[in-house]
Amino acid sequence: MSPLLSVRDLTVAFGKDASEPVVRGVSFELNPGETLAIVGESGSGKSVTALSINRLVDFGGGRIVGGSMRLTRPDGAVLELSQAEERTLVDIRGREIGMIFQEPMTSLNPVHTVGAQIEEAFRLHRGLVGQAARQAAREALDRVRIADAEQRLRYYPHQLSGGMRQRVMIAMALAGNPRLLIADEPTTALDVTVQAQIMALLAELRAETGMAMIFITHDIGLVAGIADHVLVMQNGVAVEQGRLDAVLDAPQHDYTQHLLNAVPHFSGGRAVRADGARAEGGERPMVAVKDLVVRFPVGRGLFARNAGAVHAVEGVDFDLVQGETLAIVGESGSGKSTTARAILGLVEATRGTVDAASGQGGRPIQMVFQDPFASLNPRLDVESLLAEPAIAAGRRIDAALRERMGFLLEKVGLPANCLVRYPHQFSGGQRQRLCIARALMLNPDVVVLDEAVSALDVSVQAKVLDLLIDLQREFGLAYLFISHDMAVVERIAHRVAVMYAGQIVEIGGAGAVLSRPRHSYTRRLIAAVPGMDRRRQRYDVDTTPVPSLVRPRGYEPPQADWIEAGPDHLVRMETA
Amino acid sequence: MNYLARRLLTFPLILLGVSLLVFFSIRMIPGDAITAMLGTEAGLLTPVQRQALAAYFGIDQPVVVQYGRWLAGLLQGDLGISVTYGKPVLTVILERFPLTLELALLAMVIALGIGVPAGVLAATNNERSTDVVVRILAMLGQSTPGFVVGLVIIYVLSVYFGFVPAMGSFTPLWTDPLANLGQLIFPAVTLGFAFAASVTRISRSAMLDVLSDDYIRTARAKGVPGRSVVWHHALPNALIPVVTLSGVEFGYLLGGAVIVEQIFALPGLGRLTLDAIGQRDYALVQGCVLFVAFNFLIVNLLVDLAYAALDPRIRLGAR
Amino acid sequence: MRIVRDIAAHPTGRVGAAIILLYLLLALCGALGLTPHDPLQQFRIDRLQAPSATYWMGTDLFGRDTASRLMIGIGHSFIIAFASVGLATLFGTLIGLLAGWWGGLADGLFMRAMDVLLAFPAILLALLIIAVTGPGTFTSIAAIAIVYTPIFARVVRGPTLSLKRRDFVDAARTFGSSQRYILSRHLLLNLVAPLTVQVTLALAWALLTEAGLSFLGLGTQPPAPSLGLMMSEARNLMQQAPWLLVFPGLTIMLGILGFNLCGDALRDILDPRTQRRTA
Amino acid sequence: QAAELRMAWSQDATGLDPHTQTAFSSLRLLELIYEPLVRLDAKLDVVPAVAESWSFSDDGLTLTFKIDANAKFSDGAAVTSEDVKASFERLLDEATAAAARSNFLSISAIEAPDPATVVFTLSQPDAPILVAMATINAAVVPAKAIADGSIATATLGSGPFVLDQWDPNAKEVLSVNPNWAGGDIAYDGITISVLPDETAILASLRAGQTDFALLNDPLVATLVPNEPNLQLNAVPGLAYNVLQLNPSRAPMDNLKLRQAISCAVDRQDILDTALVGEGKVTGPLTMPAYASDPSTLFCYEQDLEKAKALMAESGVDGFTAKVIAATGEPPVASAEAQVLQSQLAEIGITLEIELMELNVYVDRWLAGDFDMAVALNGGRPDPYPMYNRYFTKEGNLVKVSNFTDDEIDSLLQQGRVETDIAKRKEIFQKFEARLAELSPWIWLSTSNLYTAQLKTVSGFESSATGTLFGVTKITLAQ
Ligand SMILES: Nc1ncnc2c1ncn2[C@@H]1O[C@H](COP(=O)(O)OP(=O)(O)OP(=O)(O)O)[C@@H](O)[C@H]1O
Ligand SMILES: Nc1ncnc2c1ncn2[C@@H]1O[C@H](COP(=O)(O)OP(=O)(O)OP(=O)(O)O)[C@@H](O)[C@H]1O
Ligand SMILES: [Mg+2]
Ligand SMILES: [Mg+2]
Repeated sequence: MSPLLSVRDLTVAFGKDASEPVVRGVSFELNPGETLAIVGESGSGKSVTALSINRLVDFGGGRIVGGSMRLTRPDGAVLELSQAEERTLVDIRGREIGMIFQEPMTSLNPVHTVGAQIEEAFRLHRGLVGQAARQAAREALDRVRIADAEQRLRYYPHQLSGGMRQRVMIAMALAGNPRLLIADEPTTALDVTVQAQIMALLAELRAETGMAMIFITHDIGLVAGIADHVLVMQNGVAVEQGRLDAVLDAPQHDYTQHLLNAVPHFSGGRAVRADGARAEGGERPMVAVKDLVVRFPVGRGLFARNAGAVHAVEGVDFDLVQGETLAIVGESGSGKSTTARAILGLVEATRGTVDAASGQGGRPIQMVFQDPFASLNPRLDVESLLAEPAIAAGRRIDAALRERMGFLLEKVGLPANCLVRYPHQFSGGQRQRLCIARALMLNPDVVVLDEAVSALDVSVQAKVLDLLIDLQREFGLAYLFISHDMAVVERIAHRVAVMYAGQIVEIGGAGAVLSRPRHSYTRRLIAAVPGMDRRRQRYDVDTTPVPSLVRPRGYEPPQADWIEAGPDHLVRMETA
Repeated sequence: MNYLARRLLTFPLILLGVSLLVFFSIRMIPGDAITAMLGTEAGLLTPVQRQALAAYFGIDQPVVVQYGRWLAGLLQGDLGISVTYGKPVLTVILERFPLTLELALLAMVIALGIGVPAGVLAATNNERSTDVVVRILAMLGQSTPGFVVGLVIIYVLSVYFGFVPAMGSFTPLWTDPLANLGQLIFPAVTLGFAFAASVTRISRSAMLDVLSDDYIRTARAKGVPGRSVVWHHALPNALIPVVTLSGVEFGYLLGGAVIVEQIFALPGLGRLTLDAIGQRDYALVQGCVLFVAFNFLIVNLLVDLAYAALDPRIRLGAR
Repeated sequence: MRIVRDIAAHPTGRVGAAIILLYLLLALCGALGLTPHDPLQQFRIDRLQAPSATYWMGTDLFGRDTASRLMIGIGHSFIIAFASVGLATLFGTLIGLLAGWWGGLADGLFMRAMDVLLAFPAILLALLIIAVTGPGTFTSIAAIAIVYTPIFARVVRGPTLSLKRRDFVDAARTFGSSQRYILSRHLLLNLVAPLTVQVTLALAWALLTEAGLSFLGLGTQPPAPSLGLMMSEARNLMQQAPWLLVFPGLTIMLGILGFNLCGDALRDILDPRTQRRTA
Repeated sequence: QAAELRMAWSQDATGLDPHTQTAFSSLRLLELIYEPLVRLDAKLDVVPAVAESWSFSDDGLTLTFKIDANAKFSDGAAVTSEDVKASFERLLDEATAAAARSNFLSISAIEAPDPATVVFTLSQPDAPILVAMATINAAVVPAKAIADGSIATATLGSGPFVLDQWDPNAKEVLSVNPNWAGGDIAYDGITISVLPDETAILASLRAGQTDFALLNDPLVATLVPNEPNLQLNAVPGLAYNVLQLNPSRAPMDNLKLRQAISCAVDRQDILDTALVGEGKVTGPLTMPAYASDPSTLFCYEQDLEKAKALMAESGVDGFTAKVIAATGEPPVASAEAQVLQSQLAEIGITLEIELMELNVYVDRWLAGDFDMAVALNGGRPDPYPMYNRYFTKEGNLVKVSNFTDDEIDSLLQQGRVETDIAKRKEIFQKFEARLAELSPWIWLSTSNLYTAQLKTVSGFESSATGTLFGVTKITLAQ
């Protein structure tokens, strides 16, 4: 049997200059029904490789400067993708090669309903029109487990949460029944429960249709769960590839070994930090949040009155003391980012107070935003971006500042020569590191990190986490660390707060919360954590409906009752 | 309060501003209705005669009193009487408006019909020869004064076709559609020509921006053919600046296109205003300006509604 | 300096820059009196001469040398175009930016004031300014600037509204960046693309508006040549002396082509995302 | 089948009251609708209109008119002496604000002894009064229209046509007045289109969509003969192009300097350049009956030597003056100013041209607020009404000319009361020579008045007054 896709010596470059390709001589083969996972450093060329296969790099300014990519078509003919005409490629895309992208936020067309976008795929690939297309689109949404599919079809992308958008993307990609699905970090930035659902979905679909899959991720846990083969990339080169077990159990290349060593293992709260635990009632809180409520009015368009409000954050209390890391975990849309934004004064609190006693010298709280690309001005080069906090504090760009930039860039694993580059020239993970470096420029007292390491490959992630911990030890920084990666949380957090539907449902010492979760949501969350040891796992599809946060005008939630589950471990009583 | 109502509430305020500005400024320009009517012969008038004429033209009172009276009339929907036309100002304006509106609409249709496809074509062929050709054509359109285009059209028509579009008076669409079109199509082309050039440039630029967005990549990955990517996925996202430009331009056109009206001898709002200024027919000038301003506000509102229609994030309130 | 180098490297920007440079040179020569003939001198016996070795672009009704007049006219017209568009860009951008940024009442007031201006017929405006200042170059500049200011305000306000909600602006706020810094570095810089397009459009419009004002006798005063004035003076001579219309017309066209190409190149160069596309 | 004359002009009438409308364009329309007592023929001789005959008493103090028995208003009512009396009383009433009133101030009484006779009693002999009556500003309007105040809004005249529809600045529709006493008209009516751009008028003629048109711009008019299907009618008009100096401002108060300017100006060159040769160099008087040969006037040939000598004599050593001109009014104003600018530069005078909108110009002009002004001033068939306003001591426009001279004043007065034609000619010849020599203004040339027509149109008679009354003679070939 000939392989479905056979890639030989793929070399890809950007711009005029072919002398510095970003992907160099990558080769692999993929048989029908198999899954190849591409892992590796952030910026190593994973996305570029993926985009080369269906030749979308052409539209991003890239060029395939060498190598071959042969695709076996359903009729047995072999097509050389690197030479194919655009006309042929249009037929291939979607129908034979489906693709899911890294950024769910920007990958859907904002002016068309998701229904229309899915229907379009059915029209293109199955020739369905009108009622039949609508019917198919609805089934597709059902298939990716979006509730109320009928209504959701009429929604526009901006009305959906990130997880939902990602599922819409998947529904679209699957409409053509592709024989090869390329998924480029389909779950980054999604919370673990949603991630688990999406993984389950992909696994199920693969089983149903026998499609092959290229799965790009930096999460070795996911790789373990889904891949048959693994390809490890570093710096544009495939440094190692082989069967899953072979690579995971007996890595040959240094980098692979390094990578696997760096993988954080979630150990159910057994490996939480021992240092810097909070002295009982001793420290003055750096940030004290009392009964924080944030609601967003729901405007039904230009001409209607406010119908109600999204209760994004509903009565959140916590404090954060010097030298401490408080992790906030929770499902997508539960109000984590909104809480962070309220602390920084970027959204107005409807009620409640945020006391940010900015300890020494009144330095402002720094924040790393969830979407790194959006928080970098696309028209400024890295130097200007990094200098901004310092300039805001009244300093000028001088040698000392440059030195600091160089230091931090090195610490987060970026070369110092990237100072003259612009944000779009970095990979997702690289951008995230820029943001972290920027937040640390001034040695702040408090840093809010919103999914700050989610797009980083494990080795860099480990480095960055080490950096954060070092700085914390040295300068007594306090972190508010928002993440969905329980392994990371376990490594860095002193305390953990679990949010669900705008409220904290469980809060306490990391060890207690992670090892003895009491709230049902916390339990589900922990159960969904993937791990290296959970190979070829059958993900169960979770059908718990996502609670709606939209409430009618004047709605007030009932008072919370708290159960004390142990010292520094509070759990919200569940109703029914 | 509802957005539409809020917008509508600002209208009287703006109109008041416009009315103040026009009322006092028009009186600041040297010359008045008397010199306009009599020219240099006005120098022969005795003071008594002058006073009589001033009373006749309603300019014998202090300006503030005149404004008060006019405003009082305005509040009752009375824009005053035009002394040159001997008719209520509103009547005069409404006689001219159908032509102006139709001309503006035709010019818009021509401009958008040419400009948007041309801009899209240029953007999708960025820096290739098609792009360069389109840009040069757009530049041609942008740089040819309307009076030249108009004069050339008339010249060519009259010399080579022994024909000129009906001039002088206006045949409304509803009395004779064919004659109406024959009369307006050439002026509309003259106007649309330059306007199309701007539209081309704006749509090219907006398309270039949109084409590098992520969702375009998604569409391509889905296997959407290039043409559909451009028209169906990119274009709607690129239309907002085009709508902005068209709104402004359409607003201007609704104020009348003086030069084209002059060359093609069309009795439109532009010449009406210009003639009224020339004849110092204050009531008419005020009426015209106010009317044009009102149109402008309506067009603005329509533009905002068009944004909402184009962009669901505006329509439905984005996060 | 880098910009100059970048434009020189840009395939079409280079052409545009060459045109602008040529015009600058011509205008400079004109200003220094290095014209083939005295642009104002009326060679009586040589009235309405077709282009020839002596008069490269022919002569006008008064026997003045068109080529020499064009050289002066370029300077004149382009000063008007640049000055008026410069003013309009400055004020329009400022108003649009602040209106969008502050929002609320300021937005309402500013933009409604712009509406009032926009709604006001340009000719009436020009007449008014003439009444105050007398006709001429300054009047043209002021009138054109006032007409285009609201357009710039609008072009800027829309994107400002969406930019101010972007994460990078929020990020800047968390650093405690000053308002001025945010406005100039984060907003203005991202407005460059729409602005450059608008500026090149407006430059073209300004040249034509100046011609239109001259057509109505409100623009540049004779005998000082502006391209627009030359064209409007020539319009009734279209049949007897077409060169009087053709040469200024071509000059305007080529100039606008220059602006546009430079503007597009600038837009590409200043937008880091398109750099690679044309690099 | 109804034949109509399709006419076009670029400027429309501004109003319908024949007594108060003075604009050229208004007069052209009203002349087709109303009639004065007498009118001027193509040779500028006074001929009957509403009046069939007239006579001065020997002392020149009574003027008696006999009204044509056939004269009828378009509603069929006869024109009576009461109508004439009422018309003139209205004219003389200051509240009417008739600019022509100043021409009739010598009328002390009007009587209508019988329906066919009107007697004007004058306070002093007034030779030019008859010519002054030969304009539409002295039209005979129905007494009842005066009584009910409808003159400005409705037209009811005794002229050749009836105004059926007036759409200002767009079009007029006229039909033949069946009651007109002047004879038959060979077609049924006229539609006049207002085409503000004269090139468009030419195109419309060329395309055969207009039969007959009034043109102002010599640049356009000179193109007409090139068109095989068109014919141009040109007559020198009475109006004159002039550079008005303001002798109340230094250094124009200096006679030598003014004379230097007069000598420095090459009138023929201005005519050839700015007016493309269309017109005639003229002295102050433009009516053929009185005009002298320009070459006899002071310095009418350009003489730069003399100009420089006079400059030196004047003691003024070059100066800068602002010259005002109205845009497009006349179309050649800006061109004239530019040629003048170049000519005066040769004797060290720098002119700055200020072009302005017509009304602004008129305002400045009336206030005498200028150093110099390029103007096209209206002419009259008679010298006295033409110049008394500017150059007699009590002239209404002395503040515009800012110039009086005892001899000029007395010559004008003599000319006014003198009824003997030969003697009048002599007086005005002196007047003209002196005026040219004193050079308060620099008279340049007359302009041609143009009409253009399809060759299928024949019979039109042009007149130096510019009237279109000649259209009544037109016949249209099929
Ligand atoms: N449009 C572009 N222009 C220039 N360089 C680019 C472009 N896109 C990517 N690169 C460079 O190519 C390299 C590979 O990028 P790629 O996006 O494939 O990384 P990745 O492996 O997907 O990383 P991540 O895990 O962070 O997404 C990076 O060094 C990046 O800087
Ligand atoms: N500006 C806004 N207007 C309206 N609703 C908003 C706005 N910002 C956030 N929301 C809503 O508030 C809720 C909480 O959003 P938030 O971004 O805080 O979630 P999150 O916990 O950070 O989720 P994720 O893990 O997906 O980032 C969501 O339902 C979101 O739709
Ligand atoms: Mg990537
Ligand atoms: Mg979030």
